[in-house]
Amino acid sequence: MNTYLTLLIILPVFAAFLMYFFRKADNWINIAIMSFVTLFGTVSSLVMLFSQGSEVVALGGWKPPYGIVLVGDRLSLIFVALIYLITYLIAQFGGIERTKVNDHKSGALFMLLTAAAAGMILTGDLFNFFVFMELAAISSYVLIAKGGCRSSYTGALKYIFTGGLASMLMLLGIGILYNTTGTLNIAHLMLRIGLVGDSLRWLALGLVLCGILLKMEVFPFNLWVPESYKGAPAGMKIVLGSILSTVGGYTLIRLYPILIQNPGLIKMLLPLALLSLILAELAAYREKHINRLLGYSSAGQMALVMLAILFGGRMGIYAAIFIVIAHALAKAVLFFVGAHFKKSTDSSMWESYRGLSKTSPIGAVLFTVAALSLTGIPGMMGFWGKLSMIGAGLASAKYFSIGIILIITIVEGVYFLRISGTLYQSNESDVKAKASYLLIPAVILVLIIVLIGFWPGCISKIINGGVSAAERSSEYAKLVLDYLL
Amino acid sequence: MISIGTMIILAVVLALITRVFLMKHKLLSWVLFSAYTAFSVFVLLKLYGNWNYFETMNLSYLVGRINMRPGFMNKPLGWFFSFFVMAMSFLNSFFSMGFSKSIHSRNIVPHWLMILAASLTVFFTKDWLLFIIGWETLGWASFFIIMGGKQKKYKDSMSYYFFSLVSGMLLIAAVWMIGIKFRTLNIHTTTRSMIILAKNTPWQAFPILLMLTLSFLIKSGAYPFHIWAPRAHKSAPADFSPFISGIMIKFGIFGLLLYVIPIVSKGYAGYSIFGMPVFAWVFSWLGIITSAIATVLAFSENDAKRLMAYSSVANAGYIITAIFLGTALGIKGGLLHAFNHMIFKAVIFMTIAAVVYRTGETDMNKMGGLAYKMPITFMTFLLGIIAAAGIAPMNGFVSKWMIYQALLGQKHYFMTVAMFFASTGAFLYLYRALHAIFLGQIREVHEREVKEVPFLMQIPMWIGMILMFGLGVFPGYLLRPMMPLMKTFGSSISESLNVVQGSVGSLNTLFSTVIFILGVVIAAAIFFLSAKTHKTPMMDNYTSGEDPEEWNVTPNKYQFSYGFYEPITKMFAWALKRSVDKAYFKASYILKIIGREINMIFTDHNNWGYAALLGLLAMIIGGLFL
Amino acid sequence: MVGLLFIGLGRIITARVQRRIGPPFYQQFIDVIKLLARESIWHHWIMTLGSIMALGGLIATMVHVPVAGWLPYDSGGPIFLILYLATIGYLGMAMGVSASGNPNAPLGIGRALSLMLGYEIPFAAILILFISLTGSSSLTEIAAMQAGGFLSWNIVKFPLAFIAAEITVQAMMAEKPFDQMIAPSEIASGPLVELGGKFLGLGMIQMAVAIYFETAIMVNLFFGGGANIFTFTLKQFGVYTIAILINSVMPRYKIENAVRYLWTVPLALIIIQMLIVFLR
Amino acid sequence: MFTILYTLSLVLALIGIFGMISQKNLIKILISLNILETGVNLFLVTAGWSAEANVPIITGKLGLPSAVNFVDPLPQALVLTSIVIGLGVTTVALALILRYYRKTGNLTLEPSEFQSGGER
Repeated sequence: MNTYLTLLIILPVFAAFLMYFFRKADNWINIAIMSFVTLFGTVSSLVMLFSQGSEVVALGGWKPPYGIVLVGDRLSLIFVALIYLITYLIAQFGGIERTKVNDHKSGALFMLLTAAAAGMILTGDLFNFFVFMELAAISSYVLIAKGGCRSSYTGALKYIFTGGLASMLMLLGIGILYNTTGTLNIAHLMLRIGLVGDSLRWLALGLVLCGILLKMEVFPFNLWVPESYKGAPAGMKIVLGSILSTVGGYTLIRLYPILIQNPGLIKMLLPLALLSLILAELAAYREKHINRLLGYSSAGQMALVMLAILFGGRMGIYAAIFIVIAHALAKAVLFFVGAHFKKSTDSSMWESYRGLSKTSPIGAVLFTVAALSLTGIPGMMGFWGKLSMIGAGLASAKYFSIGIILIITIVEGVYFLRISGTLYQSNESDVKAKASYLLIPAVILVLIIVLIGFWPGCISKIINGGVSAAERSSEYAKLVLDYLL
Repeated sequence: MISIGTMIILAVVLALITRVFLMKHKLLSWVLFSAYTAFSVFVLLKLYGNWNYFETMNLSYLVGRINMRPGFMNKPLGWFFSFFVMAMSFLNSFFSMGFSKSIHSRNIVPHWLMILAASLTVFFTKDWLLFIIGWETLGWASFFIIMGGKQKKYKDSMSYYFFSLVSGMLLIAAVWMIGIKFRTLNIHTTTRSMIILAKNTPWQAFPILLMLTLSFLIKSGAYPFHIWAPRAHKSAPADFSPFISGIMIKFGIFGLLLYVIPIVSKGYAGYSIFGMPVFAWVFSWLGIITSAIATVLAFSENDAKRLMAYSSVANAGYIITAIFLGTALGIKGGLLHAFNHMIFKAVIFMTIAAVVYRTGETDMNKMGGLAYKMPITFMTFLLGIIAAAGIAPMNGFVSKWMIYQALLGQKHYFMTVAMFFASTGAFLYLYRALHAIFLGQIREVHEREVKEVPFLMQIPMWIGMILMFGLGVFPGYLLRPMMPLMKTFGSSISESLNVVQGSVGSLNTLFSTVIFILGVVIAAAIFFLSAKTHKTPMMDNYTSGEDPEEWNVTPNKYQFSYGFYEPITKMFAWALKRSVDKAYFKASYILKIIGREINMIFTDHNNWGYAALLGLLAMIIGGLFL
Repeated sequence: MVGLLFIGLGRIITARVQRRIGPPFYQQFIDVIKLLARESIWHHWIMTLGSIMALGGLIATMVHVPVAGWLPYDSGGPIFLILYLATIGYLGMAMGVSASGNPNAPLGIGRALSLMLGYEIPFAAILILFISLTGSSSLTEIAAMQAGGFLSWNIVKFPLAFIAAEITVQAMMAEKPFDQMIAPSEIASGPLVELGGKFLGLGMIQMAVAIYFETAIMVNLFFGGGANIFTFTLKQFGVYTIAILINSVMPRYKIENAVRYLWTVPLALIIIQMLIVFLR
Repeated sequence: MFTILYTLSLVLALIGIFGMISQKNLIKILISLNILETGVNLFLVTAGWSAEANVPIITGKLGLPSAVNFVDPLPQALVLTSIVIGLGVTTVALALILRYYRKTGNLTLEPSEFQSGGER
């Protein structure tokens, strides 16, 4: 089974190069290649997740503390499965480009991005993480710019500069960590981080977190968010909202054992996350452009995830994982449906979607369900995340944060249902529904959301496994370092 | 026996079916709705008396470390509320069937079924989790019904949804605090634990109780959260307004009775004032203030539905006051009033819906004289407002009398006076509605076009009339089945059919009604034994033989409706000027401004954001030297 | 009957105060009988319904007020029932005249109801004072409390409350300065404007009944009820005389001023009275 | 010596950061990014460097006492990767700036961009 874990990263890269050879051929070959690769990824990661759970591959035969390892434990496999599922849906149904589906250039970049995202999740090495992050970043810069309109370039440039700055800071942090602990292996780092002096640890971790916070779209690093979400092509929006932020969330969850050893850092991050939450959601409250609004909402949701992690404890991690997954699924639905709406009405202002429920009743329902899920309304998946999150906050006696979260949830609920309400208002002008194939993946994802919403028991075992893997540093370290020892 | 869980799932499945397959067949979906509610009433009737009934579902929820299986318990309180929900929905469905042909949104049936499922969940659940689920489902489901696809109604429905969200959030926070404290989310066991907690460490129990109370008060439209009520009622489809007013406002009352009242009355160990816990005292006053303010607001209201909504808020105020008294009589009076209010207010809103059905109008200044064309509707409305104003011999009187008795029994004299104000005020604005809609001059358009509603829509009105009068004469028919319910609140008086016991007196409803009827008979005898009458058209008499047309005067101009209580409104102008509504509007406006400024941070060429970044860096580097 | 007699006598008193002779005391009976015998016009059955409901409600109210401790059945003179049964009478009247279609009628009713909002509050406060003292909402018991001579009457024990009650009853009986609802010069007798023939006859009977039981309540509250029906009626007449005397010399308030007055002066008096009672 | 190297590289990085924040011109921002990158890379190399240590190439003379006193080769590998990545980023950024210039005709991110988003 070892090869599967490697294949999860190698195959997309291979596919990316393969596509080059089919550049003269029809697009369907590209779609077939991408679909096959991503479907394979989804299935194999799910199989691994359900069969044995944990898997460690040491690349090149180097023993773990020295070489690069790929770790597929109960936590990372969940996320790999998740991102592969979403990339599969994008590849099969969405298309990278909004209009012409999948030309080979975007396809190759998309595959690279997939590989990089999977790599970021699977890798057990901090520097390797940085490399994958840059890989993902470069391909996403290009993909955002593929949108071709003015805000695509603006967004991509802002993303490049913010991203470049953040990743350089992260590299600096990695350097300091390596200098002080002598290791880059995350598991090893968990054990040895205590050896570093307080202030240096603060500096190093703070710098490393810069890179992760960029992916999580947390406040000072999320200035690129509105423009990029607005300008990116439809498929890339989903990647930004559902994959890259998910990966960021995963990394923060993974680093939780390290974070928890730094109460000072947590104290610093808590106001940052709250500020990010407030700013993002209030900005969204006012926003009229649907994609920018969804971008703001992503930033807000990721701030929630960060808060849940900072609340800590089993329940906090549980909430974080749940919210990340729920957000990834729901945001993908929203972008799929949003692209469908955009195609139908040729407008991105949500106020012009009035009366769309008559044209595309299913789309309206899907949008509503996903929006309610993000708000955390019962019956949808997001509810359980929010519920656990509030529980975690109250258990750790962070009453102020909980108050803010509750108020912000109300704001969030209002602006999401405002859009849903607009969809259901009657309107005389009749628009034709176009690109209804975009609704197929949305239906699949909504079914998952509602299934889990009504019966969270069906995945709570898996997520609890992930929680155990994330919460106890000993478990992760033992898994990685006992290998071959 | 069909289990409660099955009933809930059935409702959800029916909702899906009607949403997906029966969008085009409105009448058929209403028939399905009607059948479902009838069936539920039947099931519930079989459940009555079976107070040990218990069921768990084969699902398991893991919340935090609490692994729970959702389950349902049959308790008298929940039974009564859900029975009324189902029965009122059943009655309403006849009305809606008649309504369905006209312009009517197709989304009502599925969402209403969702509401029914949610209300069954709320009323029967044994743990807080399902309670929250049901509670929040109510919010969005009714949002879509109230909006009904109309752009102009969107703001009103949003205000409802906003308050519903606030309530839900408060509920979640409170429930979690309970859950963390007691490691279980079972409603009935945590009640006991909370009583003990409140006795031992009141300051730990206090915030939880406060949050729960606020959450429930928001749903029952208490001041200062009342502003959703008139807006939601006004915008809701005419046949859904009875449900909002009759049922939705009572969810808060249910919550209070379920959890807050037992704990406050049994376990409160804090300060007391006038022999009453401060906590309960404050909220009793809040109830009275709610009803007084709603009354004042109703004086100057020109929209029939908004006026009745304010009336509902005022009645919710009485109920809140009564149940917070905590005495057996108070709770009994409050509960009885809640049930009576369900009946009479639903009936009143049905008559308004009938008027809307025929005229398409809710502005009272544009109506008048409809009684001459719609006698049945008029009679129903008349009996309804008699009940709503708490006038003998209708059912509203009995419960209001009990609330007065409870207040006097606890020596809350100021509250009694305030309630007198609200009650007399109710008579004022209800009469104004009666006059402006049904009496006075009929408009020419209405004279030509309006006629009585079809028989199908009359059925619930007839039943409502019978219920209002019957329960006014024999309140025992409702009080007797309520005995097991009252036993849970520590009262075990056996009720007689027509005598109600109060704290400073008793009331024999049968005799007083008989005497009233005798009085009417005497009056009628005097009337009919005296000389004959002959009928003349209305305009003939007081225009003294002149032809009004010559003076360019139409009957419309002879309808006195606008500014009916202007003197009173003038008196309260100082209060109306600073209304809570304005505060809310201002807050939302400020929120929008803030949102715009924040948008600027993100979209302006981002010096702001880089400055923040620099700040973050400074913090990180500064940490190095700390 | 007694009420009609009162009105007749009241007209004489008013006339005497205004230095006229006035009609004979049985004039009111003659009027009623004459009106009932007339053929009258009507517009709609709701008018009939309203008139009958009004008289029926007021008669039912009257039956519940104990007269010299005597009641047709053992209801004990329940105050709340009396208040709310009286309301149905007013509602009936209001409905009947509304259905007459004359805009002056609802105008008068609107004024009447506004005034009602004014006087119900001090009146409720007075009732609460007595209920708190006796621990019972029964008029019979309140009257029985005052047994034992002139000095134990409530008028002596609670003079402030009596003054307040007198002002309130003045408003209740729609006598000046609280006769805005009738205001013949402004709105042509208000509610009664469109009534003629037997409707007006019924209206007069209603007024008589109302005056009767309102004075009866006062007697029960403040004058210790009565040993027999004769003294009781005499006391009622005393109450009515005071009202008429005030009526005959007073001008009329504006409606909002009236309500404001009722909410300040009588209410303040009662609150002072309550403080005196409870603090003693 | 170490302190000087560390400080200088960090100063270089800070200059880069300052340039990124203060400059409006896209090319200048990119240059600042490159300066930052150079600073960080220098820092990493310094971390692995040691004055007394040997080149980490295993030659035939394994008997040397300095066999354990190699310079840490890992940072050099890291820096190599980092430089490559930096090159990629710079290329992509330059291409984007070119596109942006062709589209809009200027080299600064104008705030006028968001005004297309409805009333404000």
